[in-house]
This record gives sequence, C-alpha cells and structure tokens, in this order.
Amino acid sequence: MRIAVVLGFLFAGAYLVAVLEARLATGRLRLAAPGWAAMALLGRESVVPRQPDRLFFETAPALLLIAALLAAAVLPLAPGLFITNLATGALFVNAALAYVLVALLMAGWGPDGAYALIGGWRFLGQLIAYSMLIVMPITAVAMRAESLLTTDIVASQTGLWNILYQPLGFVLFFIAAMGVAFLPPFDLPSAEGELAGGVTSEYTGVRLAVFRLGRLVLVITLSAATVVFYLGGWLGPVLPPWAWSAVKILAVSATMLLIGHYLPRIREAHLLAWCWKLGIPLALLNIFIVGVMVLVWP
Amino acid sequence: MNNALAQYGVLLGLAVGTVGLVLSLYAAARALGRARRESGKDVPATSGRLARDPVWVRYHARYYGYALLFLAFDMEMAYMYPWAVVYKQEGLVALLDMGVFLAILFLGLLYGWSQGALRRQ
Amino acid sequence: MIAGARAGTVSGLRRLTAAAMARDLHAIIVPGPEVARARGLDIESAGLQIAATPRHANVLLLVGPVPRELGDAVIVLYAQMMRPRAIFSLGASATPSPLPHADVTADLSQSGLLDGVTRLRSAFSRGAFRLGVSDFDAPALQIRIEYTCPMHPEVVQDQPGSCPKCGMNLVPREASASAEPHHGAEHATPPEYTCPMHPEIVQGEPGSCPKCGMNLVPREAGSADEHAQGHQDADMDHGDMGFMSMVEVTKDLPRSPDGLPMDWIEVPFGPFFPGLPGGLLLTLTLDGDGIAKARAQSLVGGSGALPASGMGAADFVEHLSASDPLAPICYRLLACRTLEAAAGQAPDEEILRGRIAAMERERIASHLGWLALFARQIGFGWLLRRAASLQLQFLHADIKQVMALSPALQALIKRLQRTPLLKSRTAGIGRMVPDTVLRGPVARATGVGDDARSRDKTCSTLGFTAVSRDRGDALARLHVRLDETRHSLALIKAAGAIVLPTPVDIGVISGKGEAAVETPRGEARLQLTLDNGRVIDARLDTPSTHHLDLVAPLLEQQELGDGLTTVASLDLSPWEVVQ
Amino acid sequence: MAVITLQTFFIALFGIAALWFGVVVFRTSSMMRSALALLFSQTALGAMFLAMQAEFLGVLQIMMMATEMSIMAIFMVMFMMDPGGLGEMDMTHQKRLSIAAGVIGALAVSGVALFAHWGPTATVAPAAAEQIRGLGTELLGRSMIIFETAGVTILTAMIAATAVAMPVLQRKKTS
Amino acid sequence: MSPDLLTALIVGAGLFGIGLYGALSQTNLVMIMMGVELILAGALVNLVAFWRFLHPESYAGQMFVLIVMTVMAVEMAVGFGVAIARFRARGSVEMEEARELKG
Repeated sequence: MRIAVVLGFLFAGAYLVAVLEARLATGRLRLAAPGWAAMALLGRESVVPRQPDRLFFETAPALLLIAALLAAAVLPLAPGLFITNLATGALFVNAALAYVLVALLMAGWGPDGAYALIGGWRFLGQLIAYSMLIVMPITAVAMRAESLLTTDIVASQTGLWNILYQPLGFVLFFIAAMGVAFLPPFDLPSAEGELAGGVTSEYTGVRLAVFRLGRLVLVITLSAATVVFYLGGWLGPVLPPWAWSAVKILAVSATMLLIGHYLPRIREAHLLAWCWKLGIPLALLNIFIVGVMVLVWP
Repeated sequence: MNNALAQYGVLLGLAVGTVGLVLSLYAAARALGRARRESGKDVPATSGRLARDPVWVRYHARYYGYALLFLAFDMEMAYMYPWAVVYKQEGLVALLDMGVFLAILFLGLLYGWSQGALRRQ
Repeated sequence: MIAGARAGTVSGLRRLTAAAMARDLHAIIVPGPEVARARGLDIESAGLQIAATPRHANVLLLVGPVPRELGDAVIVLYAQMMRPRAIFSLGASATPSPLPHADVTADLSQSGLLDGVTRLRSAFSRGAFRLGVSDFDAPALQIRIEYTCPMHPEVVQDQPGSCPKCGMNLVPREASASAEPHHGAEHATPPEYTCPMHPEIVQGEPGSCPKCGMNLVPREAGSADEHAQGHQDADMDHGDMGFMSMVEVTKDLPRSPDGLPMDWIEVPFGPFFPGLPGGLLLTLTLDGDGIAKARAQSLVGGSGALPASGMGAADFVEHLSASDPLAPICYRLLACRTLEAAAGQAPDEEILRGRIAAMERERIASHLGWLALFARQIGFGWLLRRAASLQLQFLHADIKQVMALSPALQALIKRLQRTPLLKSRTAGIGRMVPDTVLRGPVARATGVGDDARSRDKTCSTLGFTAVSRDRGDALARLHVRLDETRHSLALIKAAGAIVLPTPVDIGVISGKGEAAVETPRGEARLQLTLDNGRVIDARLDTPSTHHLDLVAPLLEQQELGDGLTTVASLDLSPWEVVQ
Repeated sequence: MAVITLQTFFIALFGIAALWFGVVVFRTSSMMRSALALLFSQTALGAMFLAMQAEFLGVLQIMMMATEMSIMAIFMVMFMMDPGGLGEMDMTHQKRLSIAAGVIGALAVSGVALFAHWGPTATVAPAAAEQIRGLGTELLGRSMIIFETAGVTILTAMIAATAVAMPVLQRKKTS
Repeated sequence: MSPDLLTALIVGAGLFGIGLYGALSQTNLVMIMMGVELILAGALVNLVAFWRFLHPESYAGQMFVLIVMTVMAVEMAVGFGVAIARFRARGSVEMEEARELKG
C-alpha cells in the first residue's frame, strides 16, 4: 500500500513535469497533452536499427526507468511514507543514479548511429564533471545529520533547512542534479541543435515512450532528492507532511525546467573545466565550512 | 537483520516489477501490430542522408585527462561517507584527519591541473 | 486515409491510439522551419510540433515545391519516419517522384496551414490504421551488401572471405546500390584519381597532386562518401605481415593534435539538420567529437542561368525574388535597382525611402529568423519562441505596427545582452580575421565597417551609420546583428513609410546595368545585360557564396557543438549560393 | 547445520551472475559489451555483498564500479582495434596455458576454501547503520594511518597517471 | 561451516580463475587490466565473506575491502595512463607487439 502510494505519486509528478515541459516547448498549457502523446507513441511503429547491439538498445530505456525508480525508492515523502528506508540511503541514491550513465551509454552505443554514439560518450564526460558535485555536498549533509538515513537527514533539518545551513552545497547539488537529468542547459547527450536528439534519436514508438518516462521520473527523483537533502523534506507548517513534500518537489522540478528554458546550452569543455576547477574546490570548501559549523553550532 | 534483507527484497522486487511494466507496455504496442520492414527505415537517421557506415570505431574522447584524475579522485568518497557519519561524535580529530586526506588528494588535482590534464585534449 | 498508414483493422485500442495521434502531430519540415517562418507560417500555433529527426515525426511538411536536388533526401526522410506517417504539402501538389501523393494539400498561407492541419487530424483519426497498406520503396533507398576488412577499408569485395592483408574475416557493409560493384575488371564509371594527402584533389586521369606533388591514387568514383577519409591511404602495404599488427594499422593514420591516432568517421549534418538552415549539407569528418575535416555545400543553390531567350523584366524580378525565400524583398530590390540602372532611370525620393524601409523591415525579420535558428542550435528555448514570434509579426508589418513592435524588440535585445552563459557559449567561437571576401554582419564583426548602405545616398540622408565589432567571433556576429536591428528600426522610423519595390517601366531598351544591395547577409551584386527590354544575361554575386567556402577551414579542430555554432553564426542562406 | 536459506539462495544467485558476466567479459568480441559485462559482474558482486548484509560495502561497490567501469569502457573503445567486434578478431594468445592456469587457480583456491578449518561462523551481522559508524570509528581510530596511506597512494596514482599520459609538448606550454 | 561462506569463497575462487585466464590470455593491455580487475574482485568477495562470517565485530575487515577497492582504482588510473602513453608513442597497446618491437 505504502509502496503503491509512493509510486503513484512519482508517476503523477512525472506527468505534471511532462505537462510543464510541453507548455515550455509549445507555449500552450494542455493538461491532456502528455497523455495523448504517450498513447500516440504506443500506436506508432517502433523499429530497431539495422545491425545494432540489440541487447543494449533494448535494455537502455528500461534501465533508465529502473535507475530513476530505485533512486526514488529511498526518498521519504512523509514520516513512514517511503518505499524503503535503507541505512545507507544517501549513498544508495548516488549508486542508483550512476546507472543513468550506464543506460545512456547503452542507448548511445546500441543503435550504431553517429548522433547517438556521440551523445552517449558526451554524457560520460558530463558524469565526470557533475559526479563529484553530487557526492561531496551529500557528504556535508550527512555530516550534519550524523546518518545516511534519509529520514534522519530530514529530521536533522527541523530547526533550519539545509538550504540555509549550507547554501553553497545546495547550489552545487542543484546544478549537478540538473546535469544528471540532462535537462537544459546540460542536455549535451540529447541536444537537438547539435545531435538531432542524440541518445534518443533512434528510439521510436513505445521504446521512446519508456525512455521519456524514465527521463521524467528521473527529474522527479532528483527534485525529491533535492527536497530531502536541502529543503527539509516534509517539514513545514499547517499543511500535512505529504502535501509539503509534493509542493516542494513540484516547485523544484518547475524551477529546474524554467532555468533551462532561459539559458543556452553549456559547452562541454566549459562544463568540465568549471566543475573541476571551480566546483570541486567549492565543494571541498563547503565540507570544511559545514565541518566547522557542525562543531561550533550544531 | 531481517528488516534490512526485506528492504533489499523490496528494491529487487521494484526493479523486477519495472521490467514487468516495460514488457507489458511492449506487449500492448505489439498488439497494435508489428513494424513493417521497409528499405531505408532501419538505417540510423542522419538528417536526410543514408549514412550506412558503422560508427563503432576508436572514439577519441577528449576528456581523458579528466577521466584519469576522476578514477583516482572518485575513491575518496568511499572514505568520506563513514567519516561523515561519525564526524560530530569524533569532533576535531575527524576534521583534522579528513582535512589532511583531502589536502593530499587536492594536491593531486592541482598537479593534474598544472600539467594540463584539466582541459580538452 | 493516409498513404503511410499502419496495417490493421480499426477497432478498440487502435481507434484510441489513432485519436491520440491526431492530437499529437510532430512535423519534420522541408526545407526547414526557417523557410516556413520566412514565408509567414506559424507552424507551432497551428498545432504542429517541430521534430528534430524523422524518427520522432509523423508528418512530412513540404513548404512550397521541393527543389530537385533535395528529392532524394526527402525520400530518405519519409522512409525513416515511423508509420503512420502523412505528407502535408503546402503550396505544391506534386511530391518528389516515388513518394506517394500528398495526403493533405493546402495553400501556402497561415489559413491554408490551419485548414490543412484540421484535415490532417481527421485523416489521422480516421485512417491511421487500415488494411492492405503497401511498402514504400525507392531507388534512393536500395542497398547492396559488400564485404570489407574492419582494419583495411580499402579492401572491399562482393563475397565474404578473409582480408588478403591481415587475414581477418571480412565484415558485411551496406553500400548504396547505385555505386559500382567493386569486383570485376570493367568499371562502368571510370575510376577517379585523388591525392592521398589532399582528398579534395580529384581528377579523371592519373597524375600528380598540384599541392604536394605526390602521385595520385585511383579510387572508385562515388565511393568517397563511404570511406572515412582518414583511411584512404591506399598504398599501405603490409601483405607480408605474420600477425595483425595494430602498430602497422595506426602508423599511417592522421593524428590529432594530442598525438593519438584514432579512427575518423564521416557524418552528414544536413540537409535537414535542426539548427542549420535547410538545404545546407555539412559533411563533417569527426575525430571523436572534434571536427577533423569539414565540407559544406548547398543543395538548393541556383546556377544563376537564365533561359536562352532571356526573360522579361517583370518576370526577372519575380524570378530573382523567388530565388531566396529567406530574403525575397532584398533580391526584388536588387533586381529593380539593376534594371533601373540599366535603363538609366531613377524613381523619386519618396519611393526610394519606402524601399529602404522595406529592406530594413526584412533585415529585422531576417535577423530575428536567424536568432530563432541560432537559438535552436544552441538550445535556448525561450529565445527560439520569442524571436520566432517577433519575426512573424515583423514580416508584413506596416510602419505603425513596426513602431508598436519596437519596444518588444528592444526588450529582447536588452535581455540577450544580460543572458548568462550566452557570452561563454559564443565568445571565441569561429574567430575570423578581416578578409576581402567577407561581407555583411560577418565582415562587420571583424572590425571592417564596409556596408553597401553607406554608399547609398538615400540611406545617408536617413541617418545611416555602419556598426562594427572587432572580435570576429560568434559573439561579435550576434552583437552586430542585434545592433543592426536597432539601427534598422531607426531607419524605418526615419523613412516614414514602407513601399515594396516594384519595377518601373523600363521600355524596350538595351544596355548593361549594375547595382548592389545590402541584404541581411551582406552585399549582393547584380550585373545584367538587357536586350530590347529582355534580360539576357545576369551575373549574381551573393554573400553566402563566399561565406560557404570559409566553413571548411573555420571548423577544423573545433569541438562538434562549437563547429555547428560557428556555422549557424555565419547565417548562411543556401538558397542564394551561386554554383 | 547446513540449511539452504533464502539468504544463501541469493548469495549463490548473484554469485553465479557475477561469474557468468565475468566469463562474458572474455567471450565477446565487442569491447563495449566486454566492459559493461565487467560492470555488471561487479554490480552482481555488490548485490551479493548486500545479500551478505554488508550494506555499506555493497552499495559502495555498486556505485563505484558503475562509474569506473564506464570509464574503462571509453578507454577500451579508444585503444582497441575493432571496438564494435564486427571483425570477430581473436585477440588472445597462449590460450590453453591460460585456461589451465585459470582452472587450476580456481580449483586450488576453492580447495583451500573447502578444506581449511574456518572455525565457527558468525550468524548475526551488525545492523547496517552500526556498520557505517563502526567503519567510521575504525577510520579515525586504529586504521587512521592506513587511511592516510590510502590517500597518499591515490595521490601517487594521480601524479603517475598524469605525468605518463599527458603529452610532453603540451606540458611545457601550460602552467 | 556455513554454506553462505562456502558459496562466497567459491565465487571468489571462480572470479580469481576467470581473471587469471584473462590476464594471461589477452594480448591487449586494457584487456589484461580487466583480468586484473576480476582477480581483485575475487579478493573483494573473499574479504567481505571473511568479515561477515568470521569477524563481524571487527571493522578492520571492512577497511581491507576499502583498501582493495582503492587498489582497483589506482591500478586503473595508472594502467590507463600507461596505455595512453604507449598508444601515443606506438599507436598500439598490444603487449605482444611491444615485446617484438623491443627485441
């Protein structure tokens, strides 16, 4: 029951993200649009390119969805409302998200098409850029909570949300989260103007539908992670806890999409250079600052 | 103890269930008909040209300088998580200890930077 | 009913998905969305979403007649779309030869588009599935399997076997059926000869390379596209090797600047690549995601040839105006001016001013269209939508509407100057030095203030001053164009009215004339010869013709995304390229 | 008292998966498949660690190997002759010797495992949260020097890799 | 002894055997490294099993696992560094060729 509620929430959130995405792309708000689009994809043909690595081509969309769902499985929406509550929750989120990379590499390699291939390898470069900025800010969060349990992490923010306690970490994590979900301006692997769709360019019909579903769930998952780690999870006055989680998660997703809408795509060389030459030193600084603060003012 | 194992079971079940969901979607799509095999349809789309050559060739990834450093630098997280959990309880010792560790790693990063590893090759 | 329907009886789930497809139309546009917008079509407000690849499209939208050279590419696009797929033709009833007839045809106008989309929807919801569909096939899609060695691409034969050079099993590869089979002594097409170091040198007989003096090596005509250029060292000889040596394989490969010899692949970007103007074919030899070599060509450029009997003056004006759908008014103006120069006539000042206003209005619209295309290339969603909608409003605006739109345009320009990441995205990309072949905003971005308008008296009286920036990169080109739109607004305001250029009656005269017009892409010049009132010879010199040749050297060693940004920032119009 | 429990079943299941993927690594000619097979072999090991209730180590293994083996994949594709495996090329030598060595090695180690006296086995593992804390205390306590040595090792590796891999000419130009 | 420990140790032995085969039979530096990775993975399984079933109270066992993981990462970083250098110099990472070219 609990699991069904969480899954229902995730898919409903993914649907709303799709509505917003369609709104930004077409300029019109149509609540039914993603539903019709999914239905239409189901009805269209779905071909496998000739001489592909068929195993990879077929596995990638499902793996993307599984990775996104597993990462969401350790994120609580309210006290007691979670799929699992692993003792290593904060680490497990990272572990599951690492398979987003694997899925995209497979999707890039599988079809034996130039645009997809370049997209896949680009995402590996992107991971090398953002990965440390996911891991290190989460470490700082765990330092404050003295636990990797996601419920403990939310509980540790009772007095002051982490976005205020460690704003630097929040900024880094937020940017890196957009990188994981390959949302604009970090949509290097699936860029339309550079690779005509990149890793998604050979997916059609129902396979494309699964791929897009995976991507949407991934966006919701990353928003949920941001909320749990930095925005106090379910904490908040008046409203019931689950409502707070819902509001915050949707707000974070919307922010992610809107930011991308108003920015041009980043260059890969810049992404790598900025993340390593600026991001990692800042993340280390963040750990140090939080370290001192935890000792001085717990 | 069983609690933890049960949780892993739930995660495994979630993964298997997702595979089931995906397969049932594929089955629904299959029920609507198979894709017709037509010439040119299954060639990877390159904006109006039939590019039939295989592209699985030795790929020049220009970020290999970063990749080398990343392989080593990535290891730091294995130590940082257990450290973060006991940080508050251990106090200053932990701060100094990890400070030294991270400073050592950061030296490596600086070395790589100075040698031109941190750029597009 | 649509020709590209899926097979199956209409019932249950199929009916539901057909209804969904009617509500979810994704179009791939031929020749490209920028042409559709320049013709005043608002594709997205009509309910069609613009797809980046034929894989994700279910509507093939033909805007105007398809140029002959794009025929094969359109066939490939159609073949690569998933069923159910429909052809929607605006302003032309005929489709390129083996394609089925257009499922829906409509006038080339916004109302025609809207009407057509309505019919398209009902065609989908009624006919997405039907019994007895036939496969689509065309000669352009035929393939032939040939066998090649993965390590020695020059080894190609029709039968499977092992490589004579290294003994590896040959792998099957697809080649276009029209190319000549590799085995067999006689060649229907004669071999051509090319230099191993300079693949651009190709000639019909053996000889030595004019660039380096090396002996030219023979190559199958028409096979150039199938081989990555890095592999063409046909005289590599290691037949006596005992085992397969990678040292041998890689020693002759060209190396990247960092010294690693990798494989190069040749990838087409175009003619329907999102983010590049439709009809422009960019063939990039990629070394990883870096560009090793580039080749740019226009598939839709005209030859400039006129019918032998010549053309009437009014027809000529229409002909020239239609030659570039991206700047029709400027070319109309160019034709009119040249005819007037030949006839020695000049319209009165009022008309001259009005014409300049029309040209400047087109400049604004064209620059906005470029912004939309550029935004698509650099993945800037907001700018794409904003610039496209402004372009459509400016396209046919009268003077009052132009003035009313002015604040919105100014706001857009201001906003762009404040956008984070835009500067880092464009600065330093595609840097050019001042060069005499450069024209228009591209030249002015290198610090050269040359502008045909500064030689025009009427323009000067309206207070025209040329803008220039000196960085020479994509950012400078962006800034020049933004500044130009501002100046254009001022010019239109000063001119006071917009008058479309119409030819004055030149009578039955003979003579030569020459004129120049600063089109949005730079100065276009026209020389023509009149014989008894008919145009018998016309020589057109356009900016994109020259800019196209610059693409190849400019792109070398750039990152793929940067290279495409460079091309987009040049604002090429493949239509005006004179071949 | 050898009872086959569900736990044993899953340990064996993931163990067999790890072995099978390990075999695939050397049996496919596609380099990408080879690298990803190694990845999934390591992932299966991680799952096996979870089944053995070493939660932190299991999750860590699953996470680290995903990124490291993906990077391995790009290096494979960079440096192998035919990364797509289209040529079915044989890239091995001294096959018989190697198989013999592999089999004998595996048998010898299993023999040790079978016949050594391991003494009584623990049935109860500490709770997962406790494990992380325990490991943290260990890091900052008795194993502190080991931990710092690991840091120095990583530093050495970073320096060695950079110094070897970066082209000499470029090195002079920068800095 | 428990079947769990035995299973784990046999899996470790199997990985060791496969890795040994790979390291000996492959001609390519990168493939040899994959063999070494598998050998190290076999060591990892054994270490985790020993910790779990023999000394769950001592975290030195887990510490060993972390060190082996570090060794894996270090081996990969240095190995690929060498591979890049070799490839740049010779255009190949085949060990066989390395030997022949020298001698």
